[in-house]
Amino acid sequence: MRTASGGLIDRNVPLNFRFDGRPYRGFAGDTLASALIANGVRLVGRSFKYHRPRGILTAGPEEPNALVELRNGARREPNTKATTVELYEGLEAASQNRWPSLSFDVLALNGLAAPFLHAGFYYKTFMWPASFWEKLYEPLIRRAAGLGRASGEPDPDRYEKAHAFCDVLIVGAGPAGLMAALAAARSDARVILCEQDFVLGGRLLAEHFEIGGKPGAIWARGLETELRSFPGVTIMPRTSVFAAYDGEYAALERVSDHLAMPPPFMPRQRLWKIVARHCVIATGAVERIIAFGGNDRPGIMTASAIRTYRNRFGAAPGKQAAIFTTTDDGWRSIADLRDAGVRVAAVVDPRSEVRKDLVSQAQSVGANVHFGSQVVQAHGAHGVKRITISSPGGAITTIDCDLLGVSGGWNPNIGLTTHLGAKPIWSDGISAFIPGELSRAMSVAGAARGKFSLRDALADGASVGLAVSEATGFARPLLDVPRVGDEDTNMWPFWRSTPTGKFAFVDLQNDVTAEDVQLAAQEGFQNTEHLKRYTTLGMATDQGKTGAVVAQALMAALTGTAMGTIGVPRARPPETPVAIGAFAGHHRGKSFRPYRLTAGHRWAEEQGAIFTEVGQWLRAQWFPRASERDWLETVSREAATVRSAVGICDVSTLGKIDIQGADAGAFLDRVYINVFSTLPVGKARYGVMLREDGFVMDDGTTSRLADDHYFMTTTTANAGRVMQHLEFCHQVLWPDLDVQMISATEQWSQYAIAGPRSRELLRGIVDGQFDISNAGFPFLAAVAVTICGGQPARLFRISFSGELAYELAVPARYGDALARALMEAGAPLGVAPYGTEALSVLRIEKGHAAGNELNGQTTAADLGLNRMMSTRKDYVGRVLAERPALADPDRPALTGFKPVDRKTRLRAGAHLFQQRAAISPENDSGHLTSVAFSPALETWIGLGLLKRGSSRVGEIIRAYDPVRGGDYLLEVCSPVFVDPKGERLHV
Amino acid sequence: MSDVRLVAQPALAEFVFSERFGNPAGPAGVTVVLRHDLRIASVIARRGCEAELAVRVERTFEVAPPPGPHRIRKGNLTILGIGPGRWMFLQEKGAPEFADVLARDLKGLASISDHSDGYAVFEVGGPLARQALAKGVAIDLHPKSFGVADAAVTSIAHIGAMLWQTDDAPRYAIAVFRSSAGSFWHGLRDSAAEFGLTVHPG
Amino acid sequence: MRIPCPFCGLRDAEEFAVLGSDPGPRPDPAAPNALTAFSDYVHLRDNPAGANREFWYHASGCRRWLRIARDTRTHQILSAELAVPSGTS
Amino acid sequence: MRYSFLSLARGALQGHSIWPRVWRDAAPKPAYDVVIVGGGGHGLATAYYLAKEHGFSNIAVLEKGWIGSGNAGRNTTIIRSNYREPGNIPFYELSMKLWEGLESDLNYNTMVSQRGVLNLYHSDAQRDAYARRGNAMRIHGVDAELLDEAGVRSYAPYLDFDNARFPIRGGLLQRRGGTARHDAVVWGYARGGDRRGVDIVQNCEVTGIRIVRGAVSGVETTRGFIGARKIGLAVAGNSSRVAAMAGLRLPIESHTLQAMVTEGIKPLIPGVITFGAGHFYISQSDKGGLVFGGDIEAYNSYAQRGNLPVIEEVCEGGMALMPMLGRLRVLRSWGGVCDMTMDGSPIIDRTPVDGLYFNGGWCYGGFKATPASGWCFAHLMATDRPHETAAALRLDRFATGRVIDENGQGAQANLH
Ligand SMILES: Cc1cc2nc3c(=O)[nH]c(=O)nc-3n(C[C@H](O)[C@H](O)[C@H](O)COP(=O)(O)OP(=O)(O)OC[C@H]3O[C@@H](n4cnc5c(N)ncnc54)[C@H](O)[C@@H]3O)c2cc1C
Ligand SMILES: NC(=O)c1ccc[n+]([C@@H]2O[C@H](COP(=O)([O-])OP(=O)(O)OC[C@H]3O[C@@H](n4cnc5c(N)ncnc54)[C@H](O)[C@@H]3O)[C@@H](O)[C@H]2O)c1
Ligand SMILES: Cc1cc2nc3c(=O)[nH]c(=O)nc-3n(C[C@H](O)[C@H](O)[C@H](O)COP(=O)(O)O)c2cc1C
Ligand SMILES: [Zn+2]
Repeated sequence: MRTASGGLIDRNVPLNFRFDGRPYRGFAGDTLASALIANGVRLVGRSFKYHRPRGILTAGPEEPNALVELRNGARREPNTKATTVELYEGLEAASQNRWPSLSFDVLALNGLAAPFLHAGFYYKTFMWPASFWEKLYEPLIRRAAGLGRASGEPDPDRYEKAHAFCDVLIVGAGPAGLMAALAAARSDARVILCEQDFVLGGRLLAEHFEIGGKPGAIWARGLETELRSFPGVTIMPRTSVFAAYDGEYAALERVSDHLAMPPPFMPRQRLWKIVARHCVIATGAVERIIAFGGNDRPGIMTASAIRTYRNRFGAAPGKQAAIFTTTDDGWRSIADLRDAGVRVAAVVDPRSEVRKDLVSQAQSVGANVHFGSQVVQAHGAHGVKRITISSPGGAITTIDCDLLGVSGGWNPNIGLTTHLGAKPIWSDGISAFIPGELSRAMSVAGAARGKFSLRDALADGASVGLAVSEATGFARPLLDVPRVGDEDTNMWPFWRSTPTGKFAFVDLQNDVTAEDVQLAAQEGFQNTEHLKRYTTLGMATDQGKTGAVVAQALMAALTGTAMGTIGVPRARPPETPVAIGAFAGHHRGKSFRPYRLTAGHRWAEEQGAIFTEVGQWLRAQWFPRASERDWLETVSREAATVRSAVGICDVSTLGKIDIQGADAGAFLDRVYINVFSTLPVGKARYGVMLREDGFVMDDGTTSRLADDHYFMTTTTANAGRVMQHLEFCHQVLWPDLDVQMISATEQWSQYAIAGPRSRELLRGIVDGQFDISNAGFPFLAAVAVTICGGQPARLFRISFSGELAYELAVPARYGDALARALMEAGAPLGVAPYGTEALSVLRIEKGHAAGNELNGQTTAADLGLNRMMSTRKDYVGRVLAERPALADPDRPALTGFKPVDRKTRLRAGAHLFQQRAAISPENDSGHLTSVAFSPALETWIGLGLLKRGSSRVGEIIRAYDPVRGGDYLLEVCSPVFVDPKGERLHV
Repeated sequence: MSDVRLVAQPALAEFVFSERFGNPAGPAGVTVVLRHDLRIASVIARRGCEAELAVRVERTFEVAPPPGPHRIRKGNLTILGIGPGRWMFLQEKGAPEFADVLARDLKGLASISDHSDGYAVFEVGGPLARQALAKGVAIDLHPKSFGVADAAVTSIAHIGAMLWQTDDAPRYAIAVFRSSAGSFWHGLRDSAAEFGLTVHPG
Repeated sequence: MRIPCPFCGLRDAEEFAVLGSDPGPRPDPAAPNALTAFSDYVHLRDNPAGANREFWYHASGCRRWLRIARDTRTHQILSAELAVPSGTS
Repeated sequence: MRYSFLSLARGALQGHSIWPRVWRDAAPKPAYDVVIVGGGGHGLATAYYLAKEHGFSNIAVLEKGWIGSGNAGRNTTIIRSNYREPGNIPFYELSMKLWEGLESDLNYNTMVSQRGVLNLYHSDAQRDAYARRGNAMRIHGVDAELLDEAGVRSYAPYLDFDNARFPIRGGLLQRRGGTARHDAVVWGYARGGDRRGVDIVQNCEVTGIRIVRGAVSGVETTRGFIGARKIGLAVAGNSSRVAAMAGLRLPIESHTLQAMVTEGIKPLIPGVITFGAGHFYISQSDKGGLVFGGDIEAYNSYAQRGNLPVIEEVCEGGMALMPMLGRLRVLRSWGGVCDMTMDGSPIIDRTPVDGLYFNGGWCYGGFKATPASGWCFAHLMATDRPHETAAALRLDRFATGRVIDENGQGAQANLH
């Protein structure tokens, strides 16, 4: 119920929302959980295994129970913790993991079958018959398991990533974090303060503490104002720091989650990568539960959550309460409940006494005080109605209540301190794990390291803040720690009631009970990690923040070991769950990876090109014409045009590396298998490079532009890797050489002009003073020219197609214009643009190796290039190319193939067998690497790697392609199908 | 011989620019100018020639090449340190012969390559420029750690880039490979959308 | 991870390509045991749990190869230097 | 105690007091015939098969922490035999067959779920490479189907077909591939070995290997010296460190592989899907979490944790492929130390030291190999001859050049 007054909500701003279709009203400043409580809603969800009714346990991200499906349609967010959802107008949420409805859930029957469904039951059954697993058992389990439902639709919202840098990062804006921030800010450091909540203050918002005479929340607001006055301070509310990585922290800013929908131009969430010279973890602590029968019933809450709902949200979670506490601060709830008009029926404390004033306060509100007592069972199907307590001497009492506050002690929030590997240590003083040894760049302050009282938290925050300022090189500023009253932090470790009763949960969401822990111990799953993996303890969406340590304590008792000796639970990023979309940012859909476009891209588009992805590049694959039936017709036409007239192809994507220096030639000799130092100026040469392990790495044409200047081309796919390799060879292997290199891929726009009429075409482009006649500019010539009336360009007479051909390069700004000029000049000659597919047809007809053959597993000899391997020099890969398996004459070698039935279509990837050999692994003798329909031969042709291929020309072999139903005969032939003597190159 | 004259196309010519993107309210938080007037050449010292090269550059341009990841400007010349013994020389309103002239001037001491066509250069300013850039740039642009005397070669949302600050407004220049200009622009546009963005195609 | 590039300063590891462990000097290709020596050089690694000598390439930066010593248990960088000291390239 | 519906019912009635320890908490004896170092899936499977198939009875598995604490306890549970190289296929197919009978063999439900593994392709070249691979599988008697785009659309309609940077053109599907419950595999083998007398010794780290005149005599451990006639190393990510105790250098580097799991959700993704244009693969656990991962960290590491860029890259791949994942939350991420070889394929072989056998180099893919690895390693240790399906997984293949490089990346461990 909503209390008449109080809280930090804005009662002037009512907000309407729906839960399971029913309308409710809350206020600005509410969370979904507080608004539900204010509306008297207790049943919120169903548990994972037994589908038990569940309510709201906590008021923060540690919540195990109150999971809902938030929003609708494509924006549906399953498993959303109602305790972290900021209420907004029109919010819609639904309960999950129940069918047909929240109050009547068929699978609640699982609860009856609980004796069968103990931890790990599935490992012991469902084994027979084997095929029933996938068909029957597993689908049943999968449907019953899981929690909420994904939308199944593309996420319509945008996500962003951003980088931030600071001297001091402070995580958590409770009293400790605020003081640390103030210290750092006053020392002039650049500070970032991240707070996951939408209001700063931490527990100050939830308690009725006073600081320096002001209510804690007001003090926090004042401090926030002061912090904002420093230009070097950035305050980030709604931002969870969720991971510590090497050298950076990751944080999630929930930019628009408190709105029905992100505003225009705003992302839903933003992933921050924060580089901080120092980090202060001031993340507070989480109150934990106690194991007793029925401790999961709606209406059972942590005592601190009750205070939060009362003090921060003006919401009373019940009418008649009982408190089960083993801490002094649990007693403090009494006053808050009284203020909220909730009757406190009883306080149950397993300790034998507490401070007098706590007792008298309890008595003053009429509560019965039960020392040395324990709650052993909570009753009530859809919410607690009664509890049974056992008192010294075995007396059993029953108490009516619709609200039970539980305080089992506090767990410091140390997750972030462990991400980089620091092991937490057990503190007997506070009966909790505290941070272990940390890196020098991280400190912990306040409740996060067990400084639980407000006074301690403030003082600790201040002193850590000051120390950090100094450590990061700033002057120590003046700082007073505000005065506050003392606060009780006494507690007694108490983990479970005796008898523990049925359904005494240690993991509420995953339905792990004290009995399961017992069973795990009995079966040998005693190590903390075995316990976890066997029972699923701590693996739910709350990561066991309120209960796992209880189970570990039970296990320690069962095995007679001290806490922490049989394993310390390991927290892992993210500290609180983070949407996959946020990690991806804008890198999705078409923006998944950047794309690269050549300067001629728009021209190609205008020509109707169909593009294909080659690495990040988009390359024109072919240029269909309206009259053409399919791509094959188009590609055949393009290839035929090159063989009969002239075609132009954008080859700008090839890697280009400018290599200069006195030793450039010597350097190339060491990276290529063949010799380049003897290449005359003005000439180009085809080169092959190996990896040091002797396999082919890449190939390409390199030209000599001057004595000390070479220009290398690489394949498109390997451009980056080759550049890196060359730099390695130079900087690491041979730093003595005078050679400089830099990528020039982007500077040049380069077109192949290929076909018998290519010279004629060029004659219309290249300026008249340049002799490009066959004699004046022979095959493999490479020179600087001018074109179109003085435009500098580079002309290479090289050919991939086997025709008379050139490549012409211009500075990229002229790339578009050059394509158009070439087309214009070629129009009378029947020019056509051709794409990568025709390029591939032409090169297959010529038996040139390309990507499918340069697959990282082939040697130069496999590709028939062994004659290029110089024996007069050392080069990368030479030695290991001599390894026995690489030098084996039986290796598959590059071979040509034609179908025996000329109409058969070949497909790359088919394996090759002797004609009459059985299909078996031993007889597998190679595969087809590349195929094409050859317009020149009017049949499909292929290249492939066939064992001893070169000596088998004329043999009929079998191509076997079962994944596409192919099985046909091939004739082995030379890989050069067209113009085997290469005469056309020289015309 | 052809009577066709080749007409230059700036990088990004394929993108249609409107004046204003993103949030239409109020003055734009981010302004972008595309620079097409820059001539760019890499200068890599020949082996063992760094000192002599510095002298020659200073004699020729009245400014020494900065030894670290720095930027220096003199007249219409900007020099960016992009690696040990490696610089990018940029000339505003430069002539096509820039690289050739450099090569002549520095002959024997450095290897020069022309990159005037290899980059698209974005100048990003406006009151919220730094906030917008923080969404992609992984280096600290706070005045305490980056200023007009600095240069960086880095990667911005998977795209390689050279970055320098042109004035204390602050305005930044970002050079990305020409082929990636479109992707870079899309990222920049999205990053600046919440602040409002105006573009001058330069 | 942040890599202290001697030229560029502290940079995100994403800007780098890492080759793996430093295999030591390239063997003499003319030595009689060259085949074994090269095979070991290319394939065998100490792979220590602790300080490891590695090659990193500042691919999206100054394009220098760095020799880096790094603790493989903590990822702490112990030292970073250019493969070729400045001024000799 | 045999596990069955009946025993489960009996347990339910008797308050579970009937369930004994799944394996004994053995203290080490002074000496064994065989000592297996490493209580991961492979070590435990080896011990199990040595006992069951080769009649050894005096075996210990020494584990430095708790069994399954290594990669066996942290992998993404994918099992498949869709390899391309003849050195790999028979081995992984043996494993697949053993998976298919594992539960009845072990009397333990390891939840082998043959839900299908689909590898997507996005270009013609990739299609051809997958065709080559699928054909190689079929030639070895392994199931493989090459789907075209329409086939993928009907198999997995929730993928992004229409707005993709790298459009999906098809995929290679192995229907017999799938997943298995990783921890259960460890526990099942442990239980099976234990019942045949294998001593499983936890918290027993091997710190030295004692070699006398070129032959092993035992291991130094944190629980004292333990004699052994034969020693089998199955320490996965720690291979180099343990092998170094015998003076061996390996063609291995250790790299972290990270994986992630989302909060549990109702069934969404039925099979296993691998993106072909980025590093991302995914399946859904029976508990409901989407389990996914991608590439290894490029740098050497023993830290069992990784960094943010790989997580981002993986999620980028996920969003590119399945934009419906956007609002699902990563619940936990973790890392494991992978023993990456220089050709990306594993090693099961003798070593130059007499009595010392090596099993490792599993890279990020050795979970699927667990049964066959145990089977073949046991065979090798028992007979001193390689098992026929593992004959190519030799240590000297790098020197001879008979490398098994599925992707042609060459001798750089972090590229495989
Ligand atoms: C995140 C991730 C995802 C993966 N996903 C898949 C997948 O989907 N499919 C797949 O097939 N594979 C996958 N793998 C790989 C697979 O998990 C491993 O290859 C496989 O588990 C290795 O074999 P193992 O089980 O024996 O190793 P481990 O479980 O690592 O066993 C080695 C054991 O040796 C112990 N040990 C080490 N040193 C010593 C010593 N000195 N003394 C005593 N004991 C020692 C370790 O503690 C460890 O328990 C993945 C790996 C990771 C990290
Ligand atoms: N009496 C007791 O036994 C006891 C025990 C524990 C805490 N307390 C009270 O708790 C307070 C301790 O002060 P404190 O400042 O240490 O803790 P706090 O709980 O007041 O503040 C911690 C803040 O950190 C935020 N936070 C936590 N994890 C975060 C993350 N990953 N990213 C961003 N923000 C995160 C929380 O939302 C919270 O606002 C005192 O008021 C004290 O009275 C008392
Ligand atoms: C297949 C699989 C499913 C997992 N599912 C969950 C899960 O639902 N919840 C969870 O907290 N962790 C889950 N984990 C992660 C484990 O909690 C743990 O992080 C992992 O086994 C590595 O152990 P470590 O983090 O202790 O190093 C899963 C791990 C695997 C391999
Ligand atoms: Zn650098």
